[in-house]
Amino acid sequence: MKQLPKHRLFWPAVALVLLLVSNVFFSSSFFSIRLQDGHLYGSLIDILRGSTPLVLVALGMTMVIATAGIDLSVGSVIAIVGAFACLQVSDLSDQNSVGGVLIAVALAVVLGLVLGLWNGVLVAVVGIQPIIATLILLVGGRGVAQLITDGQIINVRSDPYRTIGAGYALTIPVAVIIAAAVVALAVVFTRRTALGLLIESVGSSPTASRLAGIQARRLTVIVYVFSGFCAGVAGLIYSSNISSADGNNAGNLIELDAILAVVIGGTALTGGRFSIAGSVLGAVLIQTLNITIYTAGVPGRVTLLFKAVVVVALCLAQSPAFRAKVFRQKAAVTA
Amino acid sequence: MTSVTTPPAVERPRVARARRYGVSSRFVPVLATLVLFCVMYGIGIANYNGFSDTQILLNIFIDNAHLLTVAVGMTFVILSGGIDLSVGAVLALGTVLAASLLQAGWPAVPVIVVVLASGALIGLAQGAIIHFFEIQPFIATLAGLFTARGLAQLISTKAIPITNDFWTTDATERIHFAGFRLSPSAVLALVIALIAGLALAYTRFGRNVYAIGGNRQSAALMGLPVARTRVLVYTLSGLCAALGGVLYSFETPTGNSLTGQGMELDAIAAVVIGGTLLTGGSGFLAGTVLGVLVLGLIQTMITFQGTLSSWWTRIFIAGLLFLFIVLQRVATRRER
Amino acid sequence: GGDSGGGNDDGKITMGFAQVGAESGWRTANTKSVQEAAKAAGIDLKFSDAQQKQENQIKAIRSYIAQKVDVIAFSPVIESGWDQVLKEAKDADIPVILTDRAVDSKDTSLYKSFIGSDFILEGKKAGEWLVDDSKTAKGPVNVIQLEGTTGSAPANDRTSGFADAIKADPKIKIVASQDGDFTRAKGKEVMEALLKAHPEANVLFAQNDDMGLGAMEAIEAAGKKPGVDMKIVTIDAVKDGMTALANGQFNYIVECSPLLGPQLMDLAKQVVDGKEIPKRVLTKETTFTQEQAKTALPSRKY
Amino acid sequence: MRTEPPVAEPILEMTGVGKVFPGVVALSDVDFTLHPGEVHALMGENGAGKSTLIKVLTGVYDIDAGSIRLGGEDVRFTGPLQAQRAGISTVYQEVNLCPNLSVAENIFIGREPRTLGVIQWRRMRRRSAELLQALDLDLDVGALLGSYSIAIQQMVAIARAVDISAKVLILDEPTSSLDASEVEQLFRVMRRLKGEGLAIVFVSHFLDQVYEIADRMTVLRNGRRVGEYTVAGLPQSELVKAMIGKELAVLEQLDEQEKPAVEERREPVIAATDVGRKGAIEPFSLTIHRGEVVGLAGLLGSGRTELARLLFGADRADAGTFAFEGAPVTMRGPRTAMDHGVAFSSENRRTEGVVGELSVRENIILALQASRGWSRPIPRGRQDELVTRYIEALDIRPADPDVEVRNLSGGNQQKVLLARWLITEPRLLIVDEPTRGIDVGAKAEIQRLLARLSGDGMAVLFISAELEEVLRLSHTIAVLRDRRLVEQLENTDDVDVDRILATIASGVEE
Ligand SMILES: Nc1ncnc2c1ncn2[C@@H]1O[C@H](COP(=O)(O)OP(=O)(O)OP(=O)(O)O)[C@@H](O)[C@H]1O
Ligand SMILES: Nc1ncnc2c1ncn2[C@@H]1O[C@H](COP(=O)(O)OP(=O)(O)OP(=O)(O)O)[C@@H](O)[C@H]1O
Ligand SMILES: [Mg+2]
Ligand SMILES: [Mg+2]
Repeated sequence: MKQLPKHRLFWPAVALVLLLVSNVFFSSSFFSIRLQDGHLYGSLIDILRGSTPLVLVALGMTMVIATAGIDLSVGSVIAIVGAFACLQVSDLSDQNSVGGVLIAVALAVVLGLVLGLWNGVLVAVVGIQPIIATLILLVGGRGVAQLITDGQIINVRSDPYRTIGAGYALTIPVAVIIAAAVVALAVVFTRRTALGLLIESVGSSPTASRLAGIQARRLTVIVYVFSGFCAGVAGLIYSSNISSADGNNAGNLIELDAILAVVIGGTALTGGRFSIAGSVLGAVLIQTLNITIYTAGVPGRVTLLFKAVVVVALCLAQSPAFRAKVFRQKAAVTA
Repeated sequence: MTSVTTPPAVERPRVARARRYGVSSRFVPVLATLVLFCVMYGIGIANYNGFSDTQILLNIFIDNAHLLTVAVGMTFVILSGGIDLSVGAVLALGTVLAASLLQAGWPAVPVIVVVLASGALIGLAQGAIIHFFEIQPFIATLAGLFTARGLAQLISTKAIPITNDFWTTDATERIHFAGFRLSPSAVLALVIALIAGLALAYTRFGRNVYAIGGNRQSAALMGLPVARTRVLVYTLSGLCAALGGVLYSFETPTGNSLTGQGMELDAIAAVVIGGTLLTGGSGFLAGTVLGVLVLGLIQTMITFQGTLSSWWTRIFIAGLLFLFIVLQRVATRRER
Repeated sequence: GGDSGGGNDDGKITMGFAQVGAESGWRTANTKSVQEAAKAAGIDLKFSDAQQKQENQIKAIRSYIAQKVDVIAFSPVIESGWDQVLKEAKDADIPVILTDRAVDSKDTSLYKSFIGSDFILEGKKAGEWLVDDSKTAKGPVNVIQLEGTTGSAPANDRTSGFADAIKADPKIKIVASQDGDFTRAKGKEVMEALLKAHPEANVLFAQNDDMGLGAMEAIEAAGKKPGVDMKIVTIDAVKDGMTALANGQFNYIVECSPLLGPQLMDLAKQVVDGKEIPKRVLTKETTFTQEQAKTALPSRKY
Repeated sequence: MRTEPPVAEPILEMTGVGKVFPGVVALSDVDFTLHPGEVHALMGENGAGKSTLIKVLTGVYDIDAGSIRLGGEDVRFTGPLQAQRAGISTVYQEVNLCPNLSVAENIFIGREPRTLGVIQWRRMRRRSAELLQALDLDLDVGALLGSYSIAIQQMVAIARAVDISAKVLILDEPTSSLDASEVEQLFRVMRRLKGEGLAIVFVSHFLDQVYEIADRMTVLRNGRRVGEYTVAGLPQSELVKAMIGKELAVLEQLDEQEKPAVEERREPVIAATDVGRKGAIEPFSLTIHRGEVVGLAGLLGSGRTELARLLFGADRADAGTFAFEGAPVTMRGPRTAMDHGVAFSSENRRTEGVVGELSVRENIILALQASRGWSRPIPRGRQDELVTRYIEALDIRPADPDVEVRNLSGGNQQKVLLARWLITEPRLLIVDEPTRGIDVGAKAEIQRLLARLSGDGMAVLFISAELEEVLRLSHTIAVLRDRRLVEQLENTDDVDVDRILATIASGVEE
């Protein structure tokens, strides 16, 4: 029991619960979930559904960060993929044709992979520092997205496409199912195979890993491709949710939230050990924080301060050094 | 058991002299940046009317005095192996604070002092949190970003115009020489860069920054004042950002909580383009100055181009950045 | 004066136009209008995009001065802080025309004219419609307001204009007001949360169409009928917004027209010819009800 | 040469020192006394707590129990900086310098010569060159430290500490990768400092060295003090017994131990022809056969490590060809070598060897897993079996496969690294300083292991600064000098240390 607070996900979990509970003061029906038009409806569902793009992006980011990299371009990838998919769908003679939408979605996902590959090659093959390598796509990608949309917001009126981000299957939001599936896939791939171990090794010591025969270059490319994939799927969900693609604003600044989620989840930016569960928790936590800000009616001008306070408090609570220094929890280590 | 082997009587060869990278190897990235900058400048001259005017070059300094100042602070942070995301927000806070104090009727000097002090204070707080509570710099300074911008918005969400005489006259008076113009801010920024460069090369503090960036544990075991240096580095960055805010408000006499969004990335990009490694411990301030010049040059070329739509502007910037970085990388590449 | 030379000697007017960015469909329409009008008027346009940064805009203007254009036009990112660079333009004898947003310089000789909309007035018009519409309402009128990006001029002005207007009727109350960042996604997300926190709300005031459109989806998802269960007032009148209005999903739109290109080119020609021009030109704007939208929609350009 | 135990007041007294890490009691009730003008050896097996004692003393770790008196006053340092200011300078076990700074700076950083606060680079470079001269090192002091081999870095660290030392000088395994002549240089300096009244703490697993330089020793076992002895009063066998807690038969056998007969060399495992790399090593040709142990001999910086790295593909050769088992192969990197059964344990275990953040288990299976590819994970059962086997075989302590490797003592990390390569069952094992920092017992164990493996047909390329060790194990000895392979000797009875040293010195080519 005493060990519980030492678990690295203990404090984020506490923060999540606190935030959720605090909402009740502003919205008495916060925890109520009812069935409406044949699907679940309630604030908790909103949070889950609303957090899916961030969960996905944070998932890809986790892998990238585990290799001691960083991917700043995720927001732009979201914009590009969303724009591309919407353009394809809007060009369909029948926007409601499931086949046409599926093809558009598949192409868009491939585009996400390609963008990830671009980053991966710049980092692993050309050898550019990740932050700068992905900065190129961050800057240029949004231009590409706007090029695709011609600076306009592309609207689609396609029910199959709308289903991805705003639809429900078996009363559950489709977006949540997709995100859960990708997360599960990532867990299986990293923990049931040796991928996770090799990534962690490359992240904590690239030289030692190379000399142990790990093909760091290939792995690095793979994680960036995966990040591109995650951002691409997030882009689909994002644009489908509002049935339109906004090249300029889609996914703007999401990279910061994603990195924040990863760090809150216990993965260090210096690479090495990573925790997928932690990142998911972190992403949901951030979304909950946003929703809490709306629900509690925190005025726009103090929103940032509010966020700052929560982030600092959470990081300090998580920091063993802080607890040791401030609460003098010294000794008592004899296990 | 025999005692330890003694060397034979023959003259023992000395330890082989190590292969050297050559003195200049450390300067290769900076030199590459310089050469590429010149090439790019040449391309500009060849393609655009009026580009060869030296004033264009000076304008880059005038336009980017604040960015240069911010990037100087960032150089210290990155050299020490950290990162500071809060600079853009601190700069914005600086402008808002200055504007609101001036609006309240404060005279110029105390306002500048207060602004600089508050920037330094934010930096100090970040440094302390990062070092003593072992919070990752990225996150601590992200929280710093939220805080600084939040404070700026708390002071005023509306832009506050600055009408103070010092701001509108003295500080913005152009310095004329040989037919060219330079702003006092630009001169100040260059002086600061020079001082910072010298401090990095010729003071203990500067060398400690490099050592800590190279290997923090080792630096601590070597008995270097790691805590003091790290905290100071962030304090300095906060100070530079606030000063950047003051310089910025000279050029655009207004306090606006939305200024400087994304400036942290510009500053980081400038530092890294200048050949400094983000992992810390390697790089020069001269590189940072070059990095700022490169970014400014890209911007200038775009305005000269003048036919780019909004999105092509972005793609063009990214393209130039890409070309530049890849060429720089190829130029400095060493085989394993 | 027009004799300050020009980038080229073919007698064509050269105009440097420093746009804010391409942050919305509205802005893109604005850019297009300027570009097309310039072509039509035979003006050589140097266009630059500031990516929503004042510093970039200043750089662009400075570079136009260096390139010795005949006239400079720009939409200021924010109102203040332009004196220095405008002074430089004045020193170089290059006339400046402001578009879309004003600057707050004390020295009004720094620019020749301002052409654009009045954000406060837009907020006011929205509020006035609501006051008018609420006359018949029995119960309280509970408004959710989706603001634009915190700190931006339109957000500030529309908020205050709206607040001013609804003071006239004590029945009208703003129950929640949140930053929706002028985007659809944010508008939807914020509205989802606010609908649950404030089930009593029956009016939405969105400070642009996009947020209104996003919020509309949230309202539908909550099982309410936009335009009926929840009245929606917005500003801008972009095509998607007008369509929603015509469909009865929105109730009222205050137009904020981006199409000021032709007016701008006229002014530019006059000013280069050395003619006196008015200090302030308002864009031709109107408001739309559902009925008006239906008739206006087919001829809308953007 | 040996002095009597000094009669003066102790300069340093540690009493009842205790230190606990989560799950491990590293030190418990340890007393340690140090007198001015003595060299005091700290002895113990890997993981006995020597380094921890030093780190507790210098404030790297908080002390959990006990007290420290320096010069008669109670002290408790909060970090190496304070310790340094109080007159204690330390060379920690792993090289702890900054590779991104020049050699001169590494010696002087934190105390650079200054005028009016401005660092005098020229003076600094001159003085560091002088300091290194005293250690018989002729380096380019302006070059980056990271461009030098680990052994030279160690010498630089020593030069720094020696120059700083005021009252107490602590050397934690300073000689682990030095060769005999460097050790002799170091000892010369130590004797001089001792003569000047300095107190020196010396840690080494080379018993010979301890007996040569030390006056007294304190023996630790499992974090407890076994006792304090004068060197004269404790024969080596007794010392080993004190350290290990039992007689060590192996040690006596070691000298007589027969290497497997030099067998017929029919099957070459690897053949390198005219392989070289500019600036690192001149083109050389070397063939290693099944069951053969080839030892590399040479001085510091003679290019042994560089040669080994080329054979493994760690560095790209810019000349020459490779053939594995007779078939020519293009070397593309470590993976090519590994695919042909080559294993390489680097001398620089901290940055090129173990992955500190990973557990012992993960570190051990890392290379095997890498060569299987990520899609074929080693089943947990098999992992357990392999890991347990080697933890036992190499006596890795603590014997817990799930501790992070960075929390292991230096010697135990080295064992983990060896285990990593042994489980890949290589056809050629390249070991660069495999016994670095390993205690007497384990060293003997490792040597026996290597001998047995070669007997089973494995080829070994063995690099060690300790020539005796090379001689004892190798069938063939390749001598390097100035980054050139100058001679390959058959290790027959008439080859001895002096003969090799003479070859190195003269560089005769055949
Ligand atoms: N930071 C740490 N965290 C946890 N355990 C540690 C840590 N440092 C050392 N230990 C443990 O403390 C014990 C003593 O280690 P120490 O490094 O002092 O050994 P040593 O005597 O120096 O050995 P060697 O000869 O191998 O260097 C070992 O069991 C080691 O695993
Ligand atoms: N990465 C490098 N860059 C530059 N020079 C290097 C590098 N690695 C080694 N050297 C130098 O090359 C020479 C050969 O070094 P190497 O490590 O092969 O020597 P060695 O015989 O193994 O000696 P040691 O006992 O020092 O390891 C040395 O002078 C060393 O300083
Ligand atoms: Mg040790
Ligand atoms: Mg070596």
